[in-house]
Amino acid sequence: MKPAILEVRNVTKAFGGLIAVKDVSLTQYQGEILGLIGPNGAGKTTLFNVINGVYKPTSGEVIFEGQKISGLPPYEVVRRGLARTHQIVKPLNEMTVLENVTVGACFGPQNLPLEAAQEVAAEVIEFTGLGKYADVLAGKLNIALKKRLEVARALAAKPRLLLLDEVLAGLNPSEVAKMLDVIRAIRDQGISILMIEHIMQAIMSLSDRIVVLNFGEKLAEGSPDEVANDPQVIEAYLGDPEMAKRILEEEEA
Amino acid sequence: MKKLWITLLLAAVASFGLAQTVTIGLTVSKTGKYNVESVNQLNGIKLWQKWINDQGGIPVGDKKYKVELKFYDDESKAERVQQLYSRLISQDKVDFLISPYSSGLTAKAAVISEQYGKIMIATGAASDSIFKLGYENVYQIYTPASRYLTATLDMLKAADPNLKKIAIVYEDSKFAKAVATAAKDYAKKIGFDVALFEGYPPSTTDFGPIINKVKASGAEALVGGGHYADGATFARQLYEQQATLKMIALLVAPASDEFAQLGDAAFGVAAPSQWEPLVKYNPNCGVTPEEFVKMYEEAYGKTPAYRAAGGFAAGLVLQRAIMDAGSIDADKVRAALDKMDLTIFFGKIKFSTDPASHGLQLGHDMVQIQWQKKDGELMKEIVWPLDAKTSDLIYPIR
Amino acid sequence: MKLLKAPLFWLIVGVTAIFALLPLLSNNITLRETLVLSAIYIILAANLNLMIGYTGYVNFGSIVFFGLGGYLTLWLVGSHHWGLYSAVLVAGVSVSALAFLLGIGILRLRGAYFALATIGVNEAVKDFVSNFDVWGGSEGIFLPFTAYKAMGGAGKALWTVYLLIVLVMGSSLLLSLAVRRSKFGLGLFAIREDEDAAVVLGVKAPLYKTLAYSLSAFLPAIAGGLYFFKNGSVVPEEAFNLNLSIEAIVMVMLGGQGTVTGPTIGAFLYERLRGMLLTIPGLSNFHMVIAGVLLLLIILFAPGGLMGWLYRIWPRLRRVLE
Amino acid sequence: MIEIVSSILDGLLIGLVYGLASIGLTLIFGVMDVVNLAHGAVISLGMFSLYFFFGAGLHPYLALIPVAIIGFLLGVLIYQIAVRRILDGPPLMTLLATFAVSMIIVGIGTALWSTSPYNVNFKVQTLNIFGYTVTSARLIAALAAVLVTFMLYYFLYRTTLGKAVRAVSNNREAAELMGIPSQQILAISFGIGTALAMLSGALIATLFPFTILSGSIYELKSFVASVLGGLGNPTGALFGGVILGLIEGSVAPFIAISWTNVIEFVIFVLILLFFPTGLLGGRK
Repeated sequence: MKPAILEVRNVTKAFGGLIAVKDVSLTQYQGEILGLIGPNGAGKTTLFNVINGVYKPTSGEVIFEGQKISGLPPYEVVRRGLARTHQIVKPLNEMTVLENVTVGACFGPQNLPLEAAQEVAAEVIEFTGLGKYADVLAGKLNIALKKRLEVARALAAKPRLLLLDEVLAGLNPSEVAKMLDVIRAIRDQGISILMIEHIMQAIMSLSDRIVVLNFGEKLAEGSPDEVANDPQVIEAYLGDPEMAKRILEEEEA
Repeated sequence: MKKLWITLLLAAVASFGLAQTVTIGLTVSKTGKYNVESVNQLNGIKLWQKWINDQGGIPVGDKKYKVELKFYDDESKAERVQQLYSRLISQDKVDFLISPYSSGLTAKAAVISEQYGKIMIATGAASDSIFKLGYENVYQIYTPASRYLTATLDMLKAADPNLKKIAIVYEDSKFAKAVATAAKDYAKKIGFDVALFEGYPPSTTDFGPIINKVKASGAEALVGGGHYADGATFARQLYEQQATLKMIALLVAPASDEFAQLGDAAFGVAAPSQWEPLVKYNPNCGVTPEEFVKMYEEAYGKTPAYRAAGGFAAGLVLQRAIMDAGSIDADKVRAALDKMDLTIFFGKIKFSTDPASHGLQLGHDMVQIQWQKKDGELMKEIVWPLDAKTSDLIYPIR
Repeated sequence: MKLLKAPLFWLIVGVTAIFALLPLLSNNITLRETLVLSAIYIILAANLNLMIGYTGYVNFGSIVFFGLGGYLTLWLVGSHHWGLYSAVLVAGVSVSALAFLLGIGILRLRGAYFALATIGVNEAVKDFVSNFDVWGGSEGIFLPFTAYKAMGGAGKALWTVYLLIVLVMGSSLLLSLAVRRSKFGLGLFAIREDEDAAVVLGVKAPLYKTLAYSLSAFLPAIAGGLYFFKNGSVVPEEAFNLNLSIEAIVMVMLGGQGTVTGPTIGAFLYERLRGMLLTIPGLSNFHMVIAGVLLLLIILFAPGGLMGWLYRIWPRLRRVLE
Repeated sequence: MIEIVSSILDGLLIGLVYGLASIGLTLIFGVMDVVNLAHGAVISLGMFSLYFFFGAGLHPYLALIPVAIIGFLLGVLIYQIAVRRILDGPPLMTLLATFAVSMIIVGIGTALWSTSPYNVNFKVQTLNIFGYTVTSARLIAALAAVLVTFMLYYFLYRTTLGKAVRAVSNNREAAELMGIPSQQILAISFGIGTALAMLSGALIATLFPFTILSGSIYELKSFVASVLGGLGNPTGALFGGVILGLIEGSVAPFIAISWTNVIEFVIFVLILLFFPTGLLGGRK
């Protein structure tokens, strides 16, 4: 087994009386794609926010490459080699696509000077298929391109671990297919990926392992097959009618 | 043809010789916060110009210099003043300068006038500090701030030798603070106990906290104030909140005619004033106060306030210095100003020649006015100095 | 230096040279005194733009730097007999350091809260200085005439000060250009667009904002020192005039926030416009109203200001004028 | 001792008027996240409206009614012209737009009425309560401030329209889904906020002389009071105003008056830094 790149140890995050994440532990190994699934409100995005430093955990800790990163601000976490995308896209609207991606390259772990960062950004833009939009203002892109921009920005930091938060949501099938190609290509570069996804087919086919969260707690963990057949998981999703419907639809397809 | 040219040239030279002019430059706050005061001052200066030009101009030897005025609007703004005084000197080539209204603007103008060695008569500027910076060409007409309230305190001492505790409450602005600080020193010197010495912010409208402190201090008389708005409000609230004081003397506000609008709250309030239309000075030069008031009323249809008188006085002093010097040469005029010791309709004029305070006004004194009632009408009366008074001081007032 | 290849760099050098040479060669002091006001406005607007336009934080109290610079300079020159050059430098550095410390505190606030805090800071400093007797309290500081004599007489001193102000103006514009083209600037733009996203991308927002705030204090403080030295005196109401602060915002908005050339053009236009309105009889009382209507129209219909509008109809211009 | 008590009493009374002034500011912020920089200019307009109604022969306290109506209409107008279009833009835009409105109002006011002080001259009685001197105008102004606040509360919590205002304030999108016409509610809220500012200006005019610029002093005090009580929280604003008045009243006997402003602004900045939601807790 490869060494762990990320360890989440007994992390709890509470907002006042509301406990969003409760005593969650998980381990991600180098080079793998780890899927994080769960019904709406299960605490997936909150967990991402704890991992990359947007929130401080109420208790527990996050270890990245053997060093504790919980409690560090997000910009320190990126500099250690852990980048992320947002579920709700956050493009820097009045800046061009190239400038957006350059920000990622500039302030990542390599701390590149501006010109070197621009070169890296140009490469990443080509890699993610945004080449012809380089000089377009980010605010003018459609949603699919904005999602891809999120990925490109995070990737430009040359991270060793990438957190992807629902990069497929809201895309049409052909856009989904393109994005899946991008994600596979990223993995092929040796970058570990931790991803939240609702599109079951996609996450089942991509992930090496899957962790399931429900009501802030870890419900199950294992290979896609194990998880898909776990009665607890099915029950949890059945509690979420919308999700259950989605699973059914995908199975029909 | 050649002959004609020579004739024309001679004619031109001759006419030039006959109609010599001296140009005086200044800025006026036609807009902005000093608008009213500054325009009054300009009216006084213009009246002087008309008066002297009607006599053919300023007599210098056997020639006469017509007076020409050159002025611009400074918008009551410091940043305009330096721009415009530079223009007056370098582009309009004026011979002499008169200051803008207010100490603040005058200080800015002085930096410019001084670099060119141009003489500037400062009127409407009562600050002492401008004259302690080592300037050599600025001459002050007004009684400086340091002596604004000293005569008021003398008057109080004369009215009630037993009174001890006084309060000095001033607007925390440049002018009023300078006046109050000097008044405090003088009060102690002549034996008063300054029970409260305190400033209030210039925008104050609620004097409640201050009045509470005045009451708490046990002071029996109050001197201070600042400008018109705060002074009028202060007087009104002193009355409303029943502060029992034997004398109240405030800067600026009571000296203005609008102060009568306060009604009962105005009664008994005293003020130092640079000049009043009723003063009885015996000038040894120029016009008498009565003549000035009459001329002014004919020209503008209203009684002149002290700012207008200060404007006329500035012109008169300059005129006299040019006459004494027998020339418009700056060095000679400066020497004449340094030597000057006059009484004009505005009062005494004598400048400091000490290098540490050159140009500071030493001769001129404040008169004291008090709002009194004649047949139920509020009237402004001169109560001090005794030889200039129009009525006796009412004391105590409450 | 890549900067030297930018056409705008040479444009800035050229404009600065024109400001310096035009009155100098014609020995026209009136022109000098007119241009000095434009230069001061440009300095205030250009540096304010580092906060408003580049970082997206509305500083309503930027004038506090200008005023403090003036006070420190006049105090050092007047009471401690320092030379002007060392005094303005020390004033610039100290005010900048002070802004850094202050920034650590108030830059934790965002949006309207930050804007309100900057008003509070300016008013607190003004009221404090009005009571601070070391600086003359409400009477302010008056410079003895000997201070000018030390620089070869007032005539020469005022020329020197003018050229220095023009130099500070040129430096302000170059600073705007350099920051815009730097990694630091990129980080600031990211903060302006979305601070949370910027932080996640690795921008050290707390440090960057504070540095921008501190940087935007440096040149205005020096300019304040020079300007009040030229005036010969400084009093609280002139030094910490909140209106001038807000006029500076109007200039930035008029020209186009976030651009390099915009605030300069805005400042110049505003100064001219104000002067024009004041000289038209009947309008002189309404210049505030007209400025207000102008500001409102810009905000409602052209939030990018003049340059933003020009760049939209002629995008190539952005490459040249930035 | 008696001076300290009367100083604190004065502070309390004037604090209630500050409170009324800041409720208008905080209401608008609470409902639409707009810091209304035209607040001070509107307060000045309230002062002048009272002056002219009084000049026309109306009793000053009766004149409060037309002043409030004018204030409401003016507020709706300001909202429609200057605020509506940019409500969803960056906060800078609404700050600057309301500031532009302030420049326009103050500019017109200066041109019409100059910056010289005006006075509403009516007979004021001086009351002696247990040896403390209080003018009747101060007492009435404070009582009027409390009364208006109660009326506002009745409106917000007991009327349908008021409940709609609170719904839009909590969550505009949700309110729209429930069929509440949010644009109208926003306009009405801006109108009420402006009316409250005009009313406080009118009450201040019964106490002190004023100029077109006077409003800015009370605008700054409103900021301080609102922030003390938590921006967006009307009860907090009244409370903040009283605290502010009490600070002014209670420090006055012990330090030079000119330091009060320094203390106020330092408190203001400190509260913003350490209690950004105010002492009572803000809306969020």
